[in-house]
Amino acid sequence: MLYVTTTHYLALSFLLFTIGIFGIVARKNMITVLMSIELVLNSVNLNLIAFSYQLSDLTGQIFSIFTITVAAGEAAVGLGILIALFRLRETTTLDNASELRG
Amino acid sequence: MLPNPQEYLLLAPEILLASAGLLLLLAGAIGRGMGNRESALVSVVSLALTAGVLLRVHSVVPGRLLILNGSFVLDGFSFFWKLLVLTATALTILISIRFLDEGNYRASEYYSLLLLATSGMLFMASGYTLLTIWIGLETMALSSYILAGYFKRERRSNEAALKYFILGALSSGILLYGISLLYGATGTVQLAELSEGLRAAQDNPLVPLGWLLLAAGLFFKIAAVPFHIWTPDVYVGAPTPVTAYLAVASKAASFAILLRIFYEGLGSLKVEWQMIVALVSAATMIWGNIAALTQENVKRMLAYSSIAHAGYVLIGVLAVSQIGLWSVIYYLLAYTFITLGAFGTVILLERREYAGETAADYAGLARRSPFLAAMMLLFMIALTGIPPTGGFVGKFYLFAAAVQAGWSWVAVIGVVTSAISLYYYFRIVLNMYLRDSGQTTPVPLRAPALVGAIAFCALATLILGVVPEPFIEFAKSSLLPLP
Amino acid sequence: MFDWVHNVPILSILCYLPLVGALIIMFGMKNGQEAAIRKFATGVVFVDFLLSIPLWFAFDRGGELFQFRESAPWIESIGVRYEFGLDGIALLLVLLTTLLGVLAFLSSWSAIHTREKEYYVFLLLLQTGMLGVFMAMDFFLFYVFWEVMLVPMYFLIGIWGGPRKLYASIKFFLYTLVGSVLILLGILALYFYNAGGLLGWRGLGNAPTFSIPQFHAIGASIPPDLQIWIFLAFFVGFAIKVPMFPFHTWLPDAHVEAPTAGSVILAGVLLKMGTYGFVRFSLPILPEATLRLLPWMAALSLIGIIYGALVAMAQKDMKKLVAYSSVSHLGFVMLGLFALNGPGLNGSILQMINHGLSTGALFLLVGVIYERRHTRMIAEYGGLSAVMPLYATIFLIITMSSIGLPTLNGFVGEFTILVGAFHRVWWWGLLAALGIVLGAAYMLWMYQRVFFGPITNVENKGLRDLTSREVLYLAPLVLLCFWIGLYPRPFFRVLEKPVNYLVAKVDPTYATAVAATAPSANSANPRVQAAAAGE
Amino acid sequence: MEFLTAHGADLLFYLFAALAVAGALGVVTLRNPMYGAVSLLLTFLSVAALFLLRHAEFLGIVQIFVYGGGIMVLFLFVIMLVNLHRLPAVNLFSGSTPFAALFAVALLAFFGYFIVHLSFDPALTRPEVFTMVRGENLGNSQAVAWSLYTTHLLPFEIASVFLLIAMIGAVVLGRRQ
Amino acid sequence: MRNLLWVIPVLPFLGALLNGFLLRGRIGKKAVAAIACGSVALAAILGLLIIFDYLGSPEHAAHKGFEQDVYVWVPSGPLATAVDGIKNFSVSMGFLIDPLSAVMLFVVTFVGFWIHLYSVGYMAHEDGFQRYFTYLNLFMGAMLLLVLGNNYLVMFVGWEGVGLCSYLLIGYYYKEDFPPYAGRKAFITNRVGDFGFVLGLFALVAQFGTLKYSELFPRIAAQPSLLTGPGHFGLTLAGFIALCLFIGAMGKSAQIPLYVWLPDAMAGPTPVSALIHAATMVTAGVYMVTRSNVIYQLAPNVSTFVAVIGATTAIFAATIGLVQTDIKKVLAYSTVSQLGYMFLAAGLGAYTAAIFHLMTHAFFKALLFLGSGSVIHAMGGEQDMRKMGGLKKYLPATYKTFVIGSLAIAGVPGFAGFFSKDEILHAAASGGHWVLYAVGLVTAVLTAFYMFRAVHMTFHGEFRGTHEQEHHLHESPPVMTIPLWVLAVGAVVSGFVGLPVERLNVFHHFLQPVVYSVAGAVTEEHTASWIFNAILIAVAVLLAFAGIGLAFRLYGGKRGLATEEAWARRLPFPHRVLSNKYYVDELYDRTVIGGTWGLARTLFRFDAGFIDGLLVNGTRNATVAVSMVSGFFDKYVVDGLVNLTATVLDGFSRLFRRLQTGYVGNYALVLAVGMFALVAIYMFLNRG
Repeated sequence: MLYVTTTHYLALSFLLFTIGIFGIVARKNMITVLMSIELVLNSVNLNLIAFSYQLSDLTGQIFSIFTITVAAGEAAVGLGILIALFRLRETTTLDNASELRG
Repeated sequence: MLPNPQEYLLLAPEILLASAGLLLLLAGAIGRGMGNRESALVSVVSLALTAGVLLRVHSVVPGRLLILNGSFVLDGFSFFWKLLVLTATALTILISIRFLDEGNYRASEYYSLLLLATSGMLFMASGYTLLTIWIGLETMALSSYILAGYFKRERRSNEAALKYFILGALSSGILLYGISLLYGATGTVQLAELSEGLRAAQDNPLVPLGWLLLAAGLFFKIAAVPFHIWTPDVYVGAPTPVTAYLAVASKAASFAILLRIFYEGLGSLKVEWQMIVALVSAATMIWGNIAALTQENVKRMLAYSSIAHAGYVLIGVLAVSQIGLWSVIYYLLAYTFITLGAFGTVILLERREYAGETAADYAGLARRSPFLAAMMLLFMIALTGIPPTGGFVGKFYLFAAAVQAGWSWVAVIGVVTSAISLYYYFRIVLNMYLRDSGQTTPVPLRAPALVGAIAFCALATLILGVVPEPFIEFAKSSLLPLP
Repeated sequence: MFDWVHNVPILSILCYLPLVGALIIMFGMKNGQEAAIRKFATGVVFVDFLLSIPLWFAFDRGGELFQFRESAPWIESIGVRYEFGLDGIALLLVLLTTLLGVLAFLSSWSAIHTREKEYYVFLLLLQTGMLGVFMAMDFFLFYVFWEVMLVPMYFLIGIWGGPRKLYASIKFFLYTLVGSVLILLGILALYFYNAGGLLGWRGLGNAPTFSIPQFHAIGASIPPDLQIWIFLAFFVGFAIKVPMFPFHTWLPDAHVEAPTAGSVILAGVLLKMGTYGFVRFSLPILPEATLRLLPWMAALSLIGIIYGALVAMAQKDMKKLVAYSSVSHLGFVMLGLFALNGPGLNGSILQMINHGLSTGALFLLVGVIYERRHTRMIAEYGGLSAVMPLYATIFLIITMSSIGLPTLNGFVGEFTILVGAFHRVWWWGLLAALGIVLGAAYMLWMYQRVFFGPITNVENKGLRDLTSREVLYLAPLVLLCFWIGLYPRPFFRVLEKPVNYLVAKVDPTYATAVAATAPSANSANPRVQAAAAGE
Repeated sequence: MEFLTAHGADLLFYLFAALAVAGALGVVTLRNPMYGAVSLLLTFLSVAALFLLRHAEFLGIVQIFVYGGGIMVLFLFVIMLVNLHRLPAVNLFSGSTPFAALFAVALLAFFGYFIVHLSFDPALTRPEVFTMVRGENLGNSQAVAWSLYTTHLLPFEIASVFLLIAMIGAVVLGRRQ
Repeated sequence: MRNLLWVIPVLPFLGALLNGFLLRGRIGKKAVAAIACGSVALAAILGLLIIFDYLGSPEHAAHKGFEQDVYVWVPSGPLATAVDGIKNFSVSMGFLIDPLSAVMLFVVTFVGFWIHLYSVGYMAHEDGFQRYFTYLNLFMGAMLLLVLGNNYLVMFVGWEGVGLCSYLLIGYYYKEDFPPYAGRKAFITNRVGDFGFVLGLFALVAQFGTLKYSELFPRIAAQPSLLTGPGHFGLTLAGFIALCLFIGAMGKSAQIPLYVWLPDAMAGPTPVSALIHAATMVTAGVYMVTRSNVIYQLAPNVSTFVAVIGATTAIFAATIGLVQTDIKKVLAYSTVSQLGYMFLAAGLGAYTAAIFHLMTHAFFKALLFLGSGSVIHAMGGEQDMRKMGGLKKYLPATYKTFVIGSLAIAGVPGFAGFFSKDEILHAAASGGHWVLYAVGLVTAVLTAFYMFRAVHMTFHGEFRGTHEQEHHLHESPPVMTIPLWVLAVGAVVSGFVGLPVERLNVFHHFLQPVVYSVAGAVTEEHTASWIFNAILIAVAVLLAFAGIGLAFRLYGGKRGLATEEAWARRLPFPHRVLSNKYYVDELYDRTVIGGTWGLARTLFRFDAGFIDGLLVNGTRNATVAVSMVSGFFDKYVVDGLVNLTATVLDGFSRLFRRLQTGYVGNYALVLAVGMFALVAIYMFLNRG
């Protein structure tokens, strides 16, 4: 039980994934939501690395490099959108941006 | 293993397009920058060049060719989608010109982003590992987020970008998580190997979870229920040409990878995903059509309609047959022209004297601009699936595929909902032809590129409906191997 | 003299001439030139009508079942061909369409004053669609025309209709579209059964095709349960169009709101498409299902006959009354079809034509006074005989034709239908004959209230009798009513082959027996005890 | 001590896993985004450590550099930019929080159910793969680099386009006009 | 000559075509009259020539009719008949001349011509002179088709055609309210009868696949088993067909219960009443039953039914006739009564007697109607006998002929009615049907009584009308009185063709070939002694005189009106019942007509409300939650399926829109739940 296997990594990744999704769904502040997205991507990376180790295959590591890259790019664009939002509405609360509905 | 450098030559179309995007960006940054029309011209020309190079590349490639260590495939299937995407982008650019004129935003970045997004789509169409496909997808998605928020001083545009971004990132996370699980189960992300690996890993519980999460991510991109939830808001909020681009090019590219992954990567799970796709397809057709019934905003109505059409196309996907594949191809081809045409008409009516967004704005259009009304009528007829339009032939093939494959119940839902769709499509027609507005001033057809694009779309819609045979022949050469 | 029609693609010419006319009007004529547009459009349909006349003479009564065939590949990959052809049934319906087309156009001259250009364009498009439906010999092609025709009709009702036109037009469109998409599914099932396998059924493995004769040929080999499914799919589609009893509610609205020409074409031709669908597809392709569902079909037809007549009786609006009478009349047609014997089929096909003529004429007639008084309420009239004697006479003739007076067309159709129905199940004939009594009641009651009695409304005092243009478009109908009533033989002659073909399809015992009986034989037949005789 | 040497790596896993979860929880619960960012940093670093435990040395460093150095700084900048005024004292959580919590619990329960059905054989792993390049043991960075520039060169190239777009996007959206 | 048979019906049609269309409104009244009367006269002459030609022909010698199929009319197609297997059922436009048609042809053309002629005078001052003659010619054509057709369908054409003309002519005074109503009533009542008629035809077709007399009757007569099999309603096939045909006859010949239209039909011009509602059209039922005698012979119970209906109608109408004060109504009920007499005969199997009475009746009833027309003409349209009286001196010719007619109908020896009526009573008595015989006798008395009541009230006593009317009283012009005299002669001599002596009964022998002797059928034997005959005759004659005498006693001289009032005073209840014609019209109104109408209105409400109706009034803005719970029963169940669907769709649409909240968090939740749902559904589908 104590002996750490890929299953443990998987469990941790599930946990981070769930927490991340919870954050995206539940939080109002866009900055926190962006951070939660990073949590989700980290959980993916954990998976990839764990499987990579399990399978003795480098692809997982390579893949996670790209994941990190994409995470960075998305963070940049996300923060850009955030700034635009802030300029328009003087707030970072998502609930204010709900004019489009129905 | 180092790839043979000559293989990079085969990437010429993609490289060309990406370089064009970059050049455009640079040109826009130098001095006062390039104007709207010039940028659009350059973009269209580069798209045409890309298409030309693409033709050349495919003429030298025999049948199906895997290059770059199995991460990139050149086949008829990718060829079709690339051409489709290039065409859609070109038309999008044509309908953007006037819109940008009025929006007062820098044009060169806009076109540059469109081109770069399109290059992402080209990679999607040809990608043969999940990694390549995904990174192509992200390329497309990231540009789309930016494009949706491009009119950043407009509250709605910003809101659309924000929603699109957050939900897109979440879905991307889900998709990626699925990929990671599949990787865990098989140790590969290359589709052919994945297919092999899955056959070996029948009982691995990672597999179903993996492909389901992957499917969820793909469904998000094609806006299938319940992952469609972003669509209406984003479509309404985004600048209209961008909406058209999302509804057409982005959706087409997403269908391309959906087919590629499901057929080539998950082929051994066919029986399992067929059922899920059937349910999603049914739900999508029902939800999309019914939700559209009470929409007053035309863009929102078209958004729901595009959701519904994704449901129709899924019918072709789940049939897993020759006719199913070509029906998907044919349908998306027709859908591209119809939808672009419809959005083009909306753009032409937008702003200034016409708001163009609520159905009531169309009242009496037949008197004010018989041309526009006739065009819109044609597009609405086509969307409903009434002959002699491409929409009908496409739907015909889709339902045929379903009936042949034994998915009659999905076909029944399809035909019934498409009959229901008449109600909301024809509400616009009703407003145009059957109602009178007080105004009688004619609508000026000022933007030649826009009008030309609309006319082209209309012509294509008709041709697809009357002489489908050449296009079917083309579609037939663009098939995937069946699982 | 008329042999030349065999050397030209006459059917395509007939079918697309109105389309070409529409395009010319659309692109070549301006909104200001109403008079020219009117004359040009009418000229086009008149030429179309003239061109259709040689068909009648060139049609070889004893020859091939389908004649004037045109065939070209269209969508080869799935076996769709562009095929036109006519059998006797379609020939009659095509002639009816071209004739009523001319009359409808003529009647529009004075009725339509707004957006005339669009009006004539849509009317011409409608003409093309209708002709195509009757001429198509490829199921796919048929379906294309079937749906295409909905759009112009929608506009005709929706733009030039009465007060509730918006509601009526979309109702018409939705109803028929729901029906037609189900037809599409049925077509697909047939297609795949013919070509390969379908669902649990082992298919036939023929070359994929949508050819109607091919479907006829394989009809009998389709397993019964599949036949029933396909039949039901067709049924909903065609029954809505007919309309049969529970699907009829679109009809009164559409009729009442449509402009006169629209009503004429709607009643005269469009409704026939439903019955034509049954004749062309349901019966010959799905004989087993037809036999099994016979009681249900007959029940709906009978309900339609009596229900339609009773509801017609309660109407205050003339057009609505005529509309409901259509429900009743089409009930007769359906009953005759499902009698599945010579007289029943002959009668019901002839009755399709009859209904087109007499109901078309009735709508034209109602249109005449509507133009003068702008009301269709029966109560607004009374005593018109005194001021419009000619009108009253023609109206009377048509009324009599509609209620089936001998020597007029309605009688020949109704009588043969009833003979057939009685022969199939005797109380079908009994109940249907009740409909005739009711028919006389509501038509005559309307006639009396409109034409007899003192003139109570001063506005009616100065009504003008028929103008020569009105006489011009009514006279052909009256003459035809008499022709069919007095000497219907040419029509039966045209129908002989297709009807025998149909009967043999549905009931194979006929096939041998009919072959054994020379057409002229009256007695001295071999005593064939047909299975159906005892029913 | 023997226990520690025998299970040192395992204990470290638990430690960092706990820290990562704690950080993640901090992100989604703390009111002030500044504290949230610090929690996120904690998670990033813990995950980096976990990478190291799985013989992904290069990735661990990249994680620290890119996330800890790049992304975190970006976040902090933006937080400072927009937090000039105190955030209004409104609810942290949106209306869908109860559903979200419920859903999270359900998801966890499902994952728990899923996890117990999984088993991986640790004996199959051959960590030398992560350092071998053409038969030579050159270390993880070289191995990753070799793979990245040969087999996975195409995605790498596309990633450049991607980053270009990200750059344009940040500029386009962030720029004042 | 016989080959011109088809021309006979065409001639009047030509007349109608000329007057009605080609020369409509372009010629004067004289020309109109010439065309109309001329065409009928030509038909009559041609008819006579053809009759004589036929009498000398080999067909007649062989006891067959001469047939002529002009063209194939309705070739309906193959049909599986019960006796011949598959057969092409086809009907020709064909004609037949045989003794029965010959009699009918003569009666129709002869009486018809004189009535045409009379009409020229009668209608001289009416509007629509040309229209009148168009209809009248049309009627003649149709009637000739009826009697000359060689198959049931051609008969039916005439049958319906005369119905139409009757409708038109009853409604001739269309500017008033009542005549059109009466016309419609006649037409629709007839349609009820036709309903039966066509059913009978269908049954024949289903059995034999033909409607031609010459293919049906000889064959049935030779092989009765073809029709003695089971039919419908528990009758034999013959019984079913006979009953159906008789229902048709009931309508056309105004028998109980379908007689109600005939009295109302008097709203038409009087010559029309004479021609259509006395002499020709109404007797078509008798002709049809006689024509179908083979079938009736095979259905004895239906024949009895026919006789009973006939007898009942006879006495029933006669009683009503007792109290009528409208001179035409008296004659109308008298006609109904006499038609009942004919059916009594036909039902008893005395077909020749029925036709004999038909013929004599045609003469004297036409005469009576024309006479009454002359009176009405003179009175300026007045029809109420209470306002007449003493017209004898003003209208001598009319008076004389009217009395002759009355004597004939009363059965006074030497006049036509005596012979024909006697033959019928004889048939009843010799067959042992004493009840029917008694009814016949009573009817005869009543007939004699009410006819002479009418004579007295009209012509005797003193004038009771206004001075103005009296001032205008004058005898009709010769164009009207000549037909009266001609018909009066007919009313006397036409009886002598059927003397009540076996050997001398020319008429009986002449018609005999038409009455088939059916193999195995029981036929009534007329083998009574001459004493028996003499007694019967004596009783009948005595009673006829009794009736006449009673009428004189009560209404003679100036007593007329007083008696009339005393009637109502002393016997209020019977008088009221009879005056109101037994309330049959009211009964029909309340039951059949009212019922149909109620049903029609209800169905329409159903149509407009249930099957249709919503979309407009539906709960547009109600949410599905509300409409599902509260609105479900009272709204959806009432409003109907189509709109239910529409409402549900609409509601769902709004629900879906409501789910689109606009909050990103919610959307993310939907995505996450959707992901979870995919997995859950997958697991559910692949469970176990």
